[in-house]
Amino acid sequence: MGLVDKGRLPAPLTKLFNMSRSYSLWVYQWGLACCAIEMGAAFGSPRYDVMRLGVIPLPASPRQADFVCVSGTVTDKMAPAVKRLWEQMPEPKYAISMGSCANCGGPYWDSYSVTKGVDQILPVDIYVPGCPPRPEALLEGIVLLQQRIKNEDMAAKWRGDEFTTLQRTRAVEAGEVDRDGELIAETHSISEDPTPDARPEPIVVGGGPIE
Amino acid sequence: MSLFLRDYLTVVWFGIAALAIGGLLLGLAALIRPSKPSYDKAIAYESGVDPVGLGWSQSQIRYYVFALLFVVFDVEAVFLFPWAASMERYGAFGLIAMLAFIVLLLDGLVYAWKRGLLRWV
Amino acid sequence: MSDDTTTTEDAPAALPGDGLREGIVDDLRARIGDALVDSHIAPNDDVWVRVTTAGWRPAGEALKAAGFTYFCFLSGIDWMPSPYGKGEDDPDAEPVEPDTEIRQGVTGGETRLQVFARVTDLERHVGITIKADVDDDAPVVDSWSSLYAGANWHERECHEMFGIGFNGHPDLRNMYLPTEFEGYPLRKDFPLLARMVKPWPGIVDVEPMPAQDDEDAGAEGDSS
Amino acid sequence: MSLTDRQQLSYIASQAADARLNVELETEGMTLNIGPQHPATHGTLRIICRLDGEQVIWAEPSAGYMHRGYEKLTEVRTFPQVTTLVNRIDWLGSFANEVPFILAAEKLMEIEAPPRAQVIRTILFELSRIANVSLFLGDLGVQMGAVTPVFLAFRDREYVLNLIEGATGGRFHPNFDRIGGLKDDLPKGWIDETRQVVKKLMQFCDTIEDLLFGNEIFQSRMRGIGVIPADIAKDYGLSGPNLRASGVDWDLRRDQDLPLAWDKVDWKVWTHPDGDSWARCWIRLQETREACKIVEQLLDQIPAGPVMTKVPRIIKVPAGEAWVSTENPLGEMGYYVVSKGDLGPFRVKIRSASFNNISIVPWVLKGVYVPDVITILASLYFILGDIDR
Amino acid sequence: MVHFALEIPYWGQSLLRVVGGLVAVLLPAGGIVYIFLFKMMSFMQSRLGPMEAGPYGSMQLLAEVGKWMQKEDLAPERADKAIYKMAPLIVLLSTFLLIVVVPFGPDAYFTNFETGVFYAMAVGSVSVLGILVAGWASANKYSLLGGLRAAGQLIAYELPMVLATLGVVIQAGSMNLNQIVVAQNDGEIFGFGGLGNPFIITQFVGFMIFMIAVQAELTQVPFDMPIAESELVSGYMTEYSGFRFLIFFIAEFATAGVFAFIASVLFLGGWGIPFDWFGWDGSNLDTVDNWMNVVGPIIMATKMFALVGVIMWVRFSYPRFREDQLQTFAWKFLIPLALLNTAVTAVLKVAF
Repeated sequence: MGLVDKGRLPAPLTKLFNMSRSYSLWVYQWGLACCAIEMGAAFGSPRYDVMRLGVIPLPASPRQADFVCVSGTVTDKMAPAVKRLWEQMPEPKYAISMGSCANCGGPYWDSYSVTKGVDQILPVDIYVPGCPPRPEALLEGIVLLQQRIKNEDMAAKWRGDEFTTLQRTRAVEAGEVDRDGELIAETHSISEDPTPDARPEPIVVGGGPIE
Repeated sequence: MSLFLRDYLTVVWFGIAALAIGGLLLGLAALIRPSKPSYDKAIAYESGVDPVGLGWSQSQIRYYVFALLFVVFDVEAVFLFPWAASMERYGAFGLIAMLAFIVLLLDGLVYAWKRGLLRWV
Repeated sequence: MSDDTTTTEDAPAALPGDGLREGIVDDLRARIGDALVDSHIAPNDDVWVRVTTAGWRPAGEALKAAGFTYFCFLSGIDWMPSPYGKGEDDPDAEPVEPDTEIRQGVTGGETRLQVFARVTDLERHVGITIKADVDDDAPVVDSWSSLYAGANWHERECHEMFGIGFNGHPDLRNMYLPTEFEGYPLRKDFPLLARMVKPWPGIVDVEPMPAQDDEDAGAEGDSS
Repeated sequence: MSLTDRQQLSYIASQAADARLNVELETEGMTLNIGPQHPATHGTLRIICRLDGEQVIWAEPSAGYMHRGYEKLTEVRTFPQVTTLVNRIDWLGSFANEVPFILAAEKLMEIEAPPRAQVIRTILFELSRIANVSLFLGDLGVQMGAVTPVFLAFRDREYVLNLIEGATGGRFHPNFDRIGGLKDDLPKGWIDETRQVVKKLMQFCDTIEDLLFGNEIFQSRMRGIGVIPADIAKDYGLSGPNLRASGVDWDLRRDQDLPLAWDKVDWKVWTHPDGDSWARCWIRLQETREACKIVEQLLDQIPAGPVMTKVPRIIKVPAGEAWVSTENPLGEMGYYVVSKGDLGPFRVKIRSASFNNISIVPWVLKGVYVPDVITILASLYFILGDIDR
Repeated sequence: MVHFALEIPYWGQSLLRVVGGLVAVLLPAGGIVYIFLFKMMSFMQSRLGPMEAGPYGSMQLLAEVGKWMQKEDLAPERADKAIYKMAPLIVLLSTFLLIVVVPFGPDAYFTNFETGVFYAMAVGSVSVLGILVAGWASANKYSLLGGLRAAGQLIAYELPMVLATLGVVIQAGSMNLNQIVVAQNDGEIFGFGGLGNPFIITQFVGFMIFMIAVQAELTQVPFDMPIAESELVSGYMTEYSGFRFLIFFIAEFATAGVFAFIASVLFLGGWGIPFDWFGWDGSNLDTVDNWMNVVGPIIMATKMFALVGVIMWVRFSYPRFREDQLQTFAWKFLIPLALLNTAVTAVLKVAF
């Protein structure tokens, strides 16, 4: 069905849903490197206490998470796992890229094993620069994310998304292609929505360039 | 309908109510939520890597012994309840009989204990 | 809570003098004979020995027998100067002729690749660094993994980073990098592609240096 | 290696005992991935277990998900730049990472930091130890389902981070050490503040000992689990509290001569004869207290004078090789620095503690239950950057 | 005394009861999540908890429901889809079936089974069935292990729970929960009836065993191995997302509330206040004033929140057991103790 993503809800209800999404952000407990400790300080330290904002750091499984904070260096070996875990989160989902390493490679910009920026593998909503950013910076990132969610147009969120994986899955269910993606019968038409990418520009905490 | 049966009918109503409220909320959610299926979403979560084998790989669950013990004890505990509810009527005779029963139960437990069946492996 | 623990109150044994380190080298020489090629002692500080490729494992066995039971690390080194430079030179400057001469470090050597390891004697408070040449064409030495269990992972790492093989190692899979990774990153001729594309500005400082007063350095601030 | 098989033997014995019951149940095992993303691996370690029921029959860590190529990168950085990098190896005790590298460089240059710098280095070193281990003590609870200790740990660790930030300007990765001394002197009032914080941290240790170590469930989960005998520990090159928990009395702060200030104060090296998970955690708790004591005593003995010796503006380290290791929060952290007289090192071999500490995992996990995998890993205490570098 | 309930037709009564049941399940669940999970846990950890959504975060629960409504509902490809989707409903069902027997006042009850205790014990374990099914159907190894652990836990803790209630039944001489309430409030301890005879005093051992078993039945720390966040990610819930997860989540706390209701009926005197104070006669419920039907639920809610507070307090403080330690604890300590408790109670009952 998906009344939300089709944009067929009355405006006050959409507003209400946006509000509830912004105040109930379950964050995936997923740390990668140094920044994970600062993220942990933001989540776990009574001084920062991210739960105040309605960010609940309970889920350990991606299936229950609303947003993920990619905190730390993404290596080439880890990248497929990062991508898969991101994919395994249910929609609607958001990503915060925390720290220089996740933004652009950081001090390891010239390393042979580091992915230069997590935005190569998943769409990032908020960049938090720093090495590592202070917990306050992450909190600001979360607040900015909440503001964005409050004014979000859900109908536009997925417009222009890549439809191939989605349709391939449906085609598998319909028995038109086999598991490896080989077409069994030419019955499926791609691209049912020609509108261009409507994904909003990412925000950088504090403005300026992302590193 | 007798009051007795009506009580049990209430249980049925409650069961239906539980399923109805759950189904209603789920249906509402189904109406609202987006659906963006993809391959990776359909793969079982295994810490971000490809799952090894099926989710139902065979493994030894060793507490079937506990299950057997449990069935024995639970059935015997059922016998204790009617006696407990009407203890005063049976008095000392019932007490001694039931104490013997409890001792037998305990004896069974001690036997299982001694045989090492109570060790979780 | 404290009854099930022990502590050592007595101070450590007097720190070893040079006689000890010379004795260690002599002892090792007595045990493995000609396999010990060279040795170097930094007085009161450290000791290096170099053994032949064939003497690598016997040397390890001898050291373990001599009391060096604590395994510290094992790794390799590529003595060839990097053909790519450091990428940190002034981009405007004249390119200097790359240095291609292979010069080994302490205790010398004959080959480009060397393995080296460090083991420690916890009783005598002394550690020793042991090096061995590795043939450039067939970089293989005997494995220490059955001798020091900890060497297992270090040898895997060394194999992955330098392409040095270890005879008798149970499992030389890649440790860090994906299996399909090509090349040996720590060899000097492995290029860092990001640097090729965009050279590091290097030590050329874009900020003007503030005037420095060496005399006052550290005198200010809070002092107890 | 006769003791290597001790656990295996006990496992076989228990198998034989169950064989009487389970003759007819011949089943294949289950392969379970713990990691790379898993709450128990604090980061991206992956442990592949083969399970029989809930018992691990074979386990193999698969590292490298956080391999960032430090050793290669140091070859293309100058000496001062390397400090920035190596800060991030053990990201919880970052100041402690700088010290051995700087000491190695100083050794090659044959200079020594002034006494004031030495003492301040030692103080900051121990503060990073406290910052590191206090988080470990909190995390220990989380690994076993007790959620509250980690919040206390984060709360009290914040004081230490504030101190480090006050002195160095960096909360996490101070990059404060310079070859020949320190970047700056201590700020005004820092010493008094440190005294108070150290008292708070001593209280925190008491709280944790009460709350966690005194808990019967905690003890039953920890005692007798994951026993590592002393000779195995030495063989695998375990270091730090993991080694001392096996009864080996070896602490690089005491047992080697470095230009740092540990010999000026009175403190104890704790060992524990058991070698189990409990011993490892208990040693760490005691070491946090010792670190507090060291800081407290050193605060009274900071000599006057400069914090920097005279070094050239552009540092060229003379050719040579040097090995310096220190007793870091996680264990023995050492740098084997080879210089050829250039601006940067020719080769740096980083001997990090967790790499060796984790290499024992396949041995120690044989025959334990799945929940014990988590406690043993927690008690071995590793940091991914320290394993993978 | 007027049986006003009898004056409305049967369907109306049933509707009223169902609505009452919904309130009795969902209101405590929401209260427990907000008061204990969000606020008490945060205060115990010197934090504040949710503050932004509404004053003091009081709208947080609404936000949660609204959010989970919009979450995508995922099922792994290999999962046994039908059972997978049914599992949360089974857990919810067990909660509703359990609330049926709880009496909230002399006439404010849903049903009045003669074998109320029996029924509660039987239905209480249905939720574990749902958990087992969820773990099995997810086709995920963490879930499978979690589900199996849940089953093992059910086996270990069902017995102590059943045996702990035996003492209460012996003392009250009835399995009817309302009769048990009356027996407590009408009773006297050595001739002193000013406090009634709440069984928590005479059956303290039974109460402790019961609460421990409840803790295990609810899979709360220290018995939360089926979820075991640091071992099995989220255990049987690992694959659940969207509203199905929320149903699990709600059911977990709702069941905590219902079990606390039952515990307060069995051991704390339930809806009653000592009958001596108002001169009510325990043998005839009609003498109890009608306003107890309103005050009773409030008393029950107070006792329930107190007991849930204890459950949650333990949950936020303790580390978790290992599976074999749990079995050992149950079989080698709790069950013999419960049997002994039964025997001693019976002997004393006959002797006095």
